[in-house]
Amino acid sequence: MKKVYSSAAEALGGVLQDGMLVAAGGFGLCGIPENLIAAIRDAGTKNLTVASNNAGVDDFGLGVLLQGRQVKKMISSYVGENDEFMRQYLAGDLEIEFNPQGTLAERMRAGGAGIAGFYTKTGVGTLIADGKEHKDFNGETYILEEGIFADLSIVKAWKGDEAGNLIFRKTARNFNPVAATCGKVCIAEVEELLPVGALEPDSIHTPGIFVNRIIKGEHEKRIEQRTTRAA
Amino acid sequence: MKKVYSSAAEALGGVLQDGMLVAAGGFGLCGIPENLIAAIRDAGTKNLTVASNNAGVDDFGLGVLLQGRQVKKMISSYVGENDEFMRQYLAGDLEIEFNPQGTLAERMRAGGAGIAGFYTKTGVGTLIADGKEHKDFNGETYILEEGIFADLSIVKAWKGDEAGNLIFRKTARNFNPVAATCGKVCIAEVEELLPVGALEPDSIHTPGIFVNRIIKGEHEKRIEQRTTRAA
Amino acid sequence: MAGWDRNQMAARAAQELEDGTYVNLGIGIPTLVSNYIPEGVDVTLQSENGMLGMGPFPTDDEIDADLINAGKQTITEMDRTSYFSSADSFAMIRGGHIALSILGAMEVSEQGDLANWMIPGKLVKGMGGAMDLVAGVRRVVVIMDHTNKKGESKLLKQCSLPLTGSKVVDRVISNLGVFDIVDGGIKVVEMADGVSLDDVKAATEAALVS
Amino acid sequence: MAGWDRNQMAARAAQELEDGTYVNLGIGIPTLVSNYIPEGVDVTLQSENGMLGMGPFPTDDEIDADLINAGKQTITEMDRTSYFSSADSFAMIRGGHIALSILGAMEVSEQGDLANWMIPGKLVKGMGGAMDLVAGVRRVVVIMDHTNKKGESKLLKQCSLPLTGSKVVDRVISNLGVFDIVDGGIKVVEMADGVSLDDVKAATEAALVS
Repeated sequence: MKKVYSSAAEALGGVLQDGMLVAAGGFGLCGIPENLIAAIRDAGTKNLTVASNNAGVDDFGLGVLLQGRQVKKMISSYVGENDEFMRQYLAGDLEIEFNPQGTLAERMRAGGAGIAGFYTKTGVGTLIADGKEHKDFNGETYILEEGIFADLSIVKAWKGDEAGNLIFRKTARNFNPVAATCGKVCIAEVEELLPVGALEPDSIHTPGIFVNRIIKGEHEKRIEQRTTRAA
Repeated sequence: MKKVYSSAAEALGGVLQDGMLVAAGGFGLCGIPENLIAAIRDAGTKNLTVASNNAGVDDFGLGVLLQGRQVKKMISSYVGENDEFMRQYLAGDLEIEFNPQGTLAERMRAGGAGIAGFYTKTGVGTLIADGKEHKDFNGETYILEEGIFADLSIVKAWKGDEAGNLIFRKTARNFNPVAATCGKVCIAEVEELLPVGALEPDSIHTPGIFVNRIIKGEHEKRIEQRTTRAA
Repeated sequence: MAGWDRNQMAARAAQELEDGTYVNLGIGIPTLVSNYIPEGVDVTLQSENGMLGMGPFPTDDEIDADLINAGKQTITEMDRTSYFSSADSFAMIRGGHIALSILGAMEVSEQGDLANWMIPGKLVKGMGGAMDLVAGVRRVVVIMDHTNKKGESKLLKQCSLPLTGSKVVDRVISNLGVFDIVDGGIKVVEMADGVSLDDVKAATEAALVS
Repeated sequence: MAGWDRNQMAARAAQELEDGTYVNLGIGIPTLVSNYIPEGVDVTLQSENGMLGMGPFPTDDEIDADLINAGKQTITEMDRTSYFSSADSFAMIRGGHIALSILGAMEVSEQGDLANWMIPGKLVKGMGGAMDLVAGVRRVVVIMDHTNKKGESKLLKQCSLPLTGSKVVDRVISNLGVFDIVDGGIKVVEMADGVSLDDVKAATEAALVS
């Protein structure tokens, strides 16, 4: 069974459906699946719910799906960098479910790990806890958060092999490993696609079992906040 | 603040207490903290509760703590290779809490991750579920398992640096990374203790934040089931 | 009545393997299944102690104390191999990412209940990863003798032993044939060479449905 | 009344850093704290997007799109640096492995409640990692101006804004001084140069206790 596809569009073939729940890796514009996002834009899939820490910027990242009004709902921790997002949100055209960043990451991990729910102290006593089950353990109160079980995961890695094993680079790892685990189908785009055996088995971050399809992408890797010190 | 200690005995100084809960890495005799176990034997600490997938063999691994009757209770998934264990267990001198292997691993991870409890399908409809909270999610029944919060973690890694960063080797990784996270104090023994900067930042399995003390150990690495094929 | 021996059961179980999937094989007869993987079928074996892509046993020269399977036997790695922690391993198992688990049993009920870890009054060694595997893996196939040493059926209306999992078994491969757990009981999928339906009926307490 | 400017607040906050600990610095003034780490104090900075051992901003030559902090600014790595996933990062945070979080606030109550993510009726951008940090990190220190632009106290009996965390703040460092959340109210630990107790009283709605 071959996992390697020739393009993002081909890799998404037969997978995209209106109304589906997509989990996406990336933090800000760092480590985002640029090619797969562009291909979903081109495919015009509608009414998506997207679980992703952020929503990109107006013309890059998940922002391009917002431009095409393909997104019905975002599950995110921070969406501050996107004017189009705010327009649609204020107009009532876009729903947002805010999750604390760690809760969002853990919900994705839980979904991938067959954990239906978990108790966390994060958000106790805040709006986030409204309507959620509260439970005390050793005298401290926790709230129940549920796993995210996505229809599709889209992730970006640095190196991948033809068996779907992935290695991420620096902080471009972020949500990618957990997003990869929580989708019924996971598609990965990589900067370098290598033959099986090219990756060190102890250094693989995402074992190939989680990755159904893989493509070599071309990555702009746009920087959101170029900040420097004097040389 | 220096994390490097000169011996297992020194690293355990001021940490050991009768009755404490110890989480230990290792699977069978693979990847066990041999030096730290021997030092706990020598220290004679009593009434220990030990969370470890297995209980070693009679004269190696955690078995040496059983020989000294230092263990009050084991939290394990499989204890089949240890006659002394069975004698003490049948005599009522040793308590055993069986945990499914994945539940045990996840309980350690949960303890280290500030997750008080999680819902799993593992064990539903079995003795393991007795007395545990049951809850339905999407029409399926799950049981609540709680995090393990240990007083002390003892783990064994392949390479470590002076900042406590650890890299494990092959299947000697096993329970070590999760055991490392769930102790108030974590002590690691390594085959190679290297200066800070010697480990590849993308390849570190256990970041130094989890490791309070580290020693270079000497490892017998006994093999439990030497199984070969013809050359 | 001839029936299959352990190698024939393993060979039949190997027909369950689908190309491109990830599989966990239990200790004992299930381990033999890897000797019979059909031509053209590429499966990746998971070892729940933290490895995907389990290779064959090592030669004497290749033995590595840091490389064992869930039965604690020395093994080897492959090109595709990856290693991970026990937590990540069971995340994989619990999360339904393993397509097939083949494991042994003491008893299976017509509801698909499985008992294979504990006999009350006897020494209990523990369930290891079996409860996680049967609860999490998408398809569970049991390989076992159809009857115990006393000749009593191991395919029962209800398990008498403490369960490893409730309603978890999809298929049983015994020395007498291949049996699916379906609504209302056990369906005969296939009979071993020389085994008659009467042989199966005589050896099966569970309800047989057609 | 003189009081501290933002750099002086950051410098004072840097005195909170203990040698050998792991620390998370929020966006804004807290980021400045790293400019004032005392001699002989070695702290490791965590960035919640998946990094321990955050180095300074890069030179133009060093910029790497794959290496950013939680404020999405380009940064550098150090000798000790390790990278990990967001799940592992917040496991670290939630599990109490970070000794100290220093972050900004809109309001703090005398019970230690913190509000810093949402103003009803205004655009809400999200809480990012703040709720996880205040719930999980062992000690939470807030740096903020003592009063808002209208001159109203930000150290309140009750927060008026939606909370980021309930009973989570240990200490507040404002332009007027250093204040601990204790039983019954706010305790003055230290006053900024030129600030009198009357200045503090006038600027503080929360109960002051001695």
